Amino acid sequence: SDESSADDKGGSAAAGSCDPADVKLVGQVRNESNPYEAAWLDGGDAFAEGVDLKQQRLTYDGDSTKQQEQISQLLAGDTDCLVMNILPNGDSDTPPIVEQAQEAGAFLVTQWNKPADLNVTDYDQWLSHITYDGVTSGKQIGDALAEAIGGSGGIIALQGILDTGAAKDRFAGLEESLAANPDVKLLDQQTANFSRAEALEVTKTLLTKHGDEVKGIWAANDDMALGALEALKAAGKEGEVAVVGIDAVPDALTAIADGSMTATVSSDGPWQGGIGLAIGYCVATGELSVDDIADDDRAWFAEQFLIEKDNVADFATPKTDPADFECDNVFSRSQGPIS
Amino acid sequence: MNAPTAPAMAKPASDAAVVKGGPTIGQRLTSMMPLIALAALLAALSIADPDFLTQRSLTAVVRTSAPLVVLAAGATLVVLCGGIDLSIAALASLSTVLFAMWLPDLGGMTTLAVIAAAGTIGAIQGIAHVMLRIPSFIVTLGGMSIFSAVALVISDAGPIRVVDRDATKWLTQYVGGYVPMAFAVALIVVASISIVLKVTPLQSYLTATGYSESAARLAGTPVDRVKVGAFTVSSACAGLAAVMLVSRNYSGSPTMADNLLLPAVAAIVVGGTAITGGHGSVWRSLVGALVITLLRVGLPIVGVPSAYEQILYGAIIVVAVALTLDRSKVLIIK
Amino acid sequence: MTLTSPAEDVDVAAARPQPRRGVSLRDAGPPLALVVVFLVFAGLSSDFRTFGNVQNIMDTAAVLAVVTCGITFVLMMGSIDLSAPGVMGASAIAVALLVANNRNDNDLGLIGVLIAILLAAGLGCLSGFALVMLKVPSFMTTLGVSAVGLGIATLMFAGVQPNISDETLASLAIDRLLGFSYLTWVAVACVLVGYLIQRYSRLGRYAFAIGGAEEVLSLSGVKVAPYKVAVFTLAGAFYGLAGVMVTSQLSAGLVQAGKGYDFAAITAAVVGGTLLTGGRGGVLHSAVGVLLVTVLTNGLVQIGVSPYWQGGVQGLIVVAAVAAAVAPQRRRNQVTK
Amino acid sequence: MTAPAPVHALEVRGLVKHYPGVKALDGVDLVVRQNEVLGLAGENGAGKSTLLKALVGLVRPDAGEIWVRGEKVRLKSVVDAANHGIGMVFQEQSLVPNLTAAENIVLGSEGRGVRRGIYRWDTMRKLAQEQLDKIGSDINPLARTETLSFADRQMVEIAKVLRIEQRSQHPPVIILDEPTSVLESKEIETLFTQVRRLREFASVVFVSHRLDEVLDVCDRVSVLRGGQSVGEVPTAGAVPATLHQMMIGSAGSDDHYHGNVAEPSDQPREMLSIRKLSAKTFRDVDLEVRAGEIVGIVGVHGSGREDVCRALFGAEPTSGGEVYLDGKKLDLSGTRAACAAGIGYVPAERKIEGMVGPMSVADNMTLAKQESRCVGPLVSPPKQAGVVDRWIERLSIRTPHRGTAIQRLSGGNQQKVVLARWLVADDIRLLLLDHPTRGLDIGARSEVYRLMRELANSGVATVLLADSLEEAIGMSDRIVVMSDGRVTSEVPCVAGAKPTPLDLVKEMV
Ligand SMILES: Nc1ncnc2c1ncn2[C@@H]1O[C@H](COP(=O)(O)OP(=O)(O)OP(=O)(O)O)[C@@H](O)[C@H]1O
Ligand SMILES: Nc1ncnc2c1ncn2[C@@H]1O[C@H](COP(=O)(O)OP(=O)(O)OP(=O)(O)O)[C@@H](O)[C@H]1O
Ligand SMILES: [Mg+2]
Ligand SMILES: [Mg+2]
Repeated sequence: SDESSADDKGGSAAAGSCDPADVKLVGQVRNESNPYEAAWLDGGDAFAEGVDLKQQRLTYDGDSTKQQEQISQLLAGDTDCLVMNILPNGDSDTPPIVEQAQEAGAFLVTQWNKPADLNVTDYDQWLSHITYDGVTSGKQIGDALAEAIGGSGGIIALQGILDTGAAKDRFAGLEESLAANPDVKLLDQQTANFSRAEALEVTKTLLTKHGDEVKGIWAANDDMALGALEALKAAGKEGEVAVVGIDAVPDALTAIADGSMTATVSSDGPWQGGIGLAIGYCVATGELSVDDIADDDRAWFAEQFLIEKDNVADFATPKTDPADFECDNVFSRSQGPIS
Repeated sequence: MNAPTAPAMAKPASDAAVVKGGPTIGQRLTSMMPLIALAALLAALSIADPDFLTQRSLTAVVRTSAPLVVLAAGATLVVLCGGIDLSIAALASLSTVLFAMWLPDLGGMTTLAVIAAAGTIGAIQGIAHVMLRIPSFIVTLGGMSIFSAVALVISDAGPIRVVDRDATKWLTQYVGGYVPMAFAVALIVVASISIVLKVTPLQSYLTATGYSESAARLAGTPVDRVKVGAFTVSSACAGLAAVMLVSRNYSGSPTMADNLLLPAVAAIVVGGTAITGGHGSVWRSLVGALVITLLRVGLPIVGVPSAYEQILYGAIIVVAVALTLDRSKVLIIK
Repeated sequence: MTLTSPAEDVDVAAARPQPRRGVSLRDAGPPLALVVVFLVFAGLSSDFRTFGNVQNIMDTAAVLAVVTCGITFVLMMGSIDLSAPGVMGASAIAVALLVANNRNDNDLGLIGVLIAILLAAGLGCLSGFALVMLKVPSFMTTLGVSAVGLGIATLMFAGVQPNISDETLASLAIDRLLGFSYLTWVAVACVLVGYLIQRYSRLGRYAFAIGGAEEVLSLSGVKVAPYKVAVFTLAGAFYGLAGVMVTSQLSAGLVQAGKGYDFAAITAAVVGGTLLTGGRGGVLHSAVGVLLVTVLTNGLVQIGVSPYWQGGVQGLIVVAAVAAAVAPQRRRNQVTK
Repeated sequence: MTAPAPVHALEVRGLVKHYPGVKALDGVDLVVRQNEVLGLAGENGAGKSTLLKALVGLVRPDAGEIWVRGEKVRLKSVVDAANHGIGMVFQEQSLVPNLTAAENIVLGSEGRGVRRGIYRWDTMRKLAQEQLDKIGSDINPLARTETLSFADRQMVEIAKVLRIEQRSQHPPVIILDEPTSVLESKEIETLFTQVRRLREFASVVFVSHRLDEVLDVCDRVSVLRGGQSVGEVPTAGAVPATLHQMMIGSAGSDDHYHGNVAEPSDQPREMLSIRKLSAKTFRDVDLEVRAGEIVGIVGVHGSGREDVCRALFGAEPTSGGEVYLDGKKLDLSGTRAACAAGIGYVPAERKIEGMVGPMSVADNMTLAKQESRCVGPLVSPPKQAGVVDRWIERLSIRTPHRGTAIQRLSGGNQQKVVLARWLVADDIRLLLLDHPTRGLDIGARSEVYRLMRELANSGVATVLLADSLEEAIGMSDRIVVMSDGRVTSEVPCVAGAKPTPLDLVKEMV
C-alpha cells in the first residue's frame, strides 16, 4: 500500500542486525484486568528481564479500533529492532497489524486470532503465529463433560465472543464431541462473551428454562465456567451439574481441585507472553533467521493439556521456564502447523 | 403593506445600536480554547516522550483520528439541535459489514452506496424520533442494538475480508506525501458542513431548535425537518467513517466501530459544544476528536501504564471541557 | 380597571383549570407495557410462566434495580450519569479485597462493605464537585469519573483475581427468603428507601425541583450546588452497593463488574417514564422500567430467540414501549430532545 | 456618613450598574418610606427590574449605597435580602412547575415544614394554606404548579413573597415587579386589596406599565428614565399623562388606542373565515375576520380563546371544522404551513414560546421570515443588518447591538423583537396576537397599537387576545366573546360606537 510514501523504510533490512540492547519489546493484550492476560504480560516481563530489557505493556480494552490506533502509532515511532508480541482482538484485526508491521519492518508475533486464509509465510516480518487448537480443546472438554455426566443427558453451552476464531473453533470442537457422544443432548447455547458476569445471568436463565434436564455446562472459557458455577450455587445445584471450561485460570484450577469443576484445558498465559517476544528477539538479534524458521513453525498449535482432578496439581503454579525461551527451542511446544 | 411611519415618540435607538456588541476578548479566548487544550496536550506528550513529536507520528495521529472526526462532526449536528445520536458507532459497524458484502458486486460505487444506505437509516431514525415523539436518546439507543443485531446476522457474527482493496486504496494515500487522504476527507466533510450551515438559514434553524424547540416551532422553524436532516447527516457520516475503517482494516466486522461511541461524544463535548444543544460547531468537534485521539493513542505510547492511563484519560477530558465550554452561552450546566 | 370588577363573578364561576390533558396517562404507560410484555411472553413460552423463572427474573433484576435507583435521582435533576461501570468496578474490587478473600488476610466483613460503598460515594461526590466547581456537564464528569474508577479498580486488581471467602457476603446471592435471594430483597429495600428519599426528603424534592427549574431555586435563595453534589454522592453510593452485590453474586471481585450498567440503567429509567430532561418520573417509575427490561431479556431467551437477534428485538421493543407510553400525551408543540 | 433621618424603610443612593454596552442604572436615588406603597414607573429598559434586583441581592451594583432602616447594607443574596425583610415577586414568573404550589410557596424558607431534611407534608400544606388564605385564593396547595393557570401561578408567587413576614422581625419591604401584567381584573382587585393590607405593616414597591393602576394603588410614584431617577410625584391628583411625560421626557397623547384612525372596515374581502372549528378545548367556533379588521376575542380563563389561536397557527391539533384564509383552505397541520400562508402568531408566554433566549436580537427577528435576510437561498449578513437595524429603530428597541442575546433585553424590548419577527417580511396577512402588550410600557404599547392599526389599514386581518377589556375595546373593530370553548356573542365595536367594558362583561356572563 502507499503508506510507504509516509514511512518509507520497512522490508526486513533490519533483520538480524540488532544489538541486543537496542531491541524494543512490546506486548499488547486486551486489558490487565483479567488474570489470564495480566499473567501473559508478566510472562513477557519475565522474558525481558532475562535479556535485561523492559517490555512495554500495551492494553486496548478489547477495543479493535483502539488496538489498530495504538499499533499504527507505535509503528510511526522508531521501528528498527521493534519486537511485537500481539494478541489481536479478533481475526479481522490481524491483517492490518501484519501489513503495518511489514511496512515498518518491525518483528511481529501474533497469537490466538488469525483469518484462516492469511498465510504467515507470505510475510517476512511476521515471524510466527501461535495458537491453541480450539477444536481439539473444545472437543477434549466436551468429551470430559460427556464422561462426567455418564455419557448421556442434557448440557448447555456458553459461547465466547461470536466474532472470534477461538469461540468458533471451540464450539466446533464441542459439536465434534457431541457427534461422538450421541446420547449427550445440547439443550441450549447462548453467548456470554467470555464474561463471568454475563455467564452468571445466562446460566441462571437457562437453568430455570431447562431445570433438571441440565446435567452439564460447557463453557468456551474458564471465566464463563466460573460464572456458571456461581449460578449453580445460587440455584443450589452446586456439584450436581458438571462444568468444563478452557484456559486453566487459577480459580478454575482450584475449582477442579475441590471438585466443583470437572475439566479445563491449559493455555499457558505466561509462556505465551514470553515466547512471542523470545522469537522476535532471537530474529532481531540474528540468532535466528526468518528463512531458517520452518514453514511449519510459522503458524503452529502450541501444546495444551486437559486438566482434570487427577493432574490438576501439576499446573497449580504456572511459571515461565527460561529454557523455553532459548532461541533453539522456542518452537519446542509446537504440536504441528495450523492446518 | 405600506411602511408604518416611525412613531412620534420613538427616540432614535441608533445611539444604542451603534454600540459595538459582538464577542468580548474573554469569549474570543474561550472559542480558541479547544485549540489551546490540544496544543497543551501535545506539548505534554512530547515532554513525556520527545520521539512523539515527529512528523511521522503526527501523521499517524491525524490518520488515526479521521474516522472519529467524521463520526463526531456528523453527530454534532444532532447534539446542536438538542438531541443525541447513540447509534453512530453501531451503524458504522453495520456499514463496514455492508461495504464488505457489497464490494464484490458494486465495486467503485460501494462507498456511495454505503453512505447512502447509512443516511437512509438515519433518516428513518429521525422520522421515528419526530413522528413518535420518542426522545432521541431512546430511539438511537434502540437503533444501536438493532443495527448491531442486523450486522451480526448478515455477517454471521464474523469478519468479512475485503479482498479487492482498490476501492478503498485512495483513502490510504497521502496528499502531498504528508497529509493522509482520510484526514483530508474528514477536513472536507467538516468544512462543507459548516459552510452549508453558515450560508443558509440552517444555522439559525439548528440553533433555535437546540436552544428552545417550542419557540422555534412557533416561529415557523421546520423543527422536524431540521432534526430528520441532522440525523440523516449524522448517519451518513457514520457510513463514511465506516469506509475509512474498512480501508484501514481490510475487512468489515459487526463490532468493528462499536467502541467509538463514547469517544465520539466525548470529542463533541471536549470541543466545547453544549450537550444541551444550541451552542457549538463542527470545527470544535474536529479539535475535540484530535484531543481524544491523542489521549487514546498518545498516553499508552509514551508509556503510561494502563491503569494510570484510564485515570489520566478521565481527569484530562474533564479538565479539557472545563477549559473549552463557553459558559456565557450555556446558562445552566446540567 | 375597577369598571370590569363585575368580571369577578364570571371568574368565580369559571372552573379551576384542570391539569393539562394526559398527565395521568403518562404514568400509566410503562406499567401497562410491562403487563402486556409479560403476558405476551407467558403466552409464548411455558418455561416463562414458571414461578422459578419469575424468581430468576427478580434475582436478575436486583443489581440493575439498585443502579437504576441511583441514576434516577441524577436524571430527575436533568443531569446524566455514565459513571456506573467505573464506580461499580472500583467498589466490587475494593469489597473483594476488604472482606475475607484469597489475596490478603483482611476480614472486615460488613465494615469492608461499608468502606467499599463509601469509596463509591466518594467517586460520585467527585462527579458532583467537577459539575458544580468546574461547571462541566455531568455527561463528561461522570464519563471521566468512570474512567478514573476503572483505573483505580485495575490498580487494586493487580493481575490476580480476588475471590471472596466471606460466608455472609457470598450467601446473600444464594440463600433465599420467601423464594427470593437476599440480594433481591436488598434491591427491594433500595427501591423503598429511594422512594422515601424522593418523596419525603428535601434532597429528593430538591433534586426533583432542580430538574424542573434550577434557576428558580437560586432566586428563592436555595443554594443548589450542595444538593447536586449530594445527589451524585447518593447515586455513587447506590452504584457502590450494586458493585458489592455483583461481587457477592460472582464471589469474586471483577473490574468489569459494572460493564454496560450505565446505559442499561438509563434505558430502564427512561422506559419507566423518567425524563432525561429532568423533573419527571422517579424511583418507582424506574423500578417498573427495570422489570420491563429484565422481563424482555429473560423472555427472549426463554422463547429461544437467536442470540444474534436478541439485542435487536430488545431494542425494538424498548422503542415501542416508550412510543406507547408517550403516545397518550403527544402534542403538536411538544418538545422532545 | 451618617444615617439619614427620618429613618426610611429603604434608601438607595447613586446606584450604578453597567452591562456590556448598556448603563442599566446610572446613579439612581430612591426612597421607600415606612408603610407606603411606592410606585416605580419607567419605559421598557429604564432600569426598573435591574434596580429591584439590586435591592434583593441578585444584581451586584457597580457603585452606590443601599440603606435599610438607617443601616447601610451589602446584599449578597436573596436570603440576605430576605433576612433584611426585603422580598420580591419577579417580572418573569419564577415557580418550579413540577412542584406543588405549597412547596413553591415555602421554597427556601420551609421552616417547620421540614425537620432535619425530612418533609412534613401536612405542616407544609398548612403553612402554604395560611399564605393563600391571606390573599383569599382558593388554589389547592397540593396541586402541581404547572397545572395551574397563568394567573393562579401569579397568585402563588404573591403568597410566596409574603413568607418573608415570617422571616424577619422588622416590617418587611415587598417588591412587586409588574405583578399585574398577567392578571385578570379580579385578581388585580385581590392583589390591590393585598397591597393595601400590606401597607398597614410593611412598605411596598410596585411596578406596572398600567399607569392608572399605579395611580390607583400607590401613595407616591418615582419615575426612572434611562437608568436615572427623573423625579417623584404624589399620586394624589396626578394623572397618567403627567407620569407619562416624565417617563419619556416629552408630551405624549393619552389616547393611545388610536381608535380614531380606525377606518370603517367596509372592505368586503373575507380574509379569515373559520367554519365549525373544534378541538379539545373549544367546539364549533365560527369566526369571520375581514381584511383590515381587528377582531378582539374576550373570555375568562379556560374560555379556550388561546387555543383557538394556537389551532389557527397549527400549534394545536383540531378535531373538526375548516379554515379559509383569503378564500384558500388553510392547512392546519403545522406552524410551518401557517407561516407560509402568511399568518403570524405572538404567544402569551414570551419567555418560553416567544423568543430564543441566547440567540441574538437579529436572528430572533429574522427567524420566521428567513427570506428577509436571504439573497436567493443564501444568508446575506448585510441585508439582515439593514432589515434588523431598521426595525430596531422603528420600534425603538433598546438593545446595545443587534448581535446582543435577546435574553439580555428588558421584558418589553424582548416583546417588541418578537412582534417585529412577523413584520420584517411584508407578506403578513393574518396576525394572531395573544396578549401582545403584556409587559410593555405605554410608549411601546401605543407604538404597537399604532403598528397594529397601520397593518390593519394595509389589509392585514388581526385577531387580538387583549391584555384588558379596555385594550380589547380600544383596538378592536369587532369583539367576539367566548366562554367554555364556544363563541357566545359578537359585539360591534366600530370607532364612535364603542361598547363599555360593562356591556362586554354582561355578554360574558
Ligand atoms: N443581564 C443583563 N445583561 C445585559 N443587559 C441587561 C441585563 N439585564 C438588563 N439589561 C439591560 O439593562 C437595561 C434595563 O433593563 P431592565 O430589565 O431593568 O428594564 P425594565 O425597566 O425592567 O424594563 P421592562 O419594563 O421592559 O421590564 C435594559 O436596556 C436591558 O437591556
Ligand atoms: N384542555 C384543557 N384542559 C385543562 N385545562 C385547560 C384546558 N384548556 C385551558 N385550560 C386551562 O385554562 C387556562 C386558560 O385557558 P386559555 O388560555 O385558553 O383561556 P384564556 O382566556 O386565553 O386565558 P388568559 O386570558 O389568561 O389567556 C389555561 O391556562 C389552562 O390552565
Ligand atoms: Mg422589568
Ligand atoms: Mg391566554
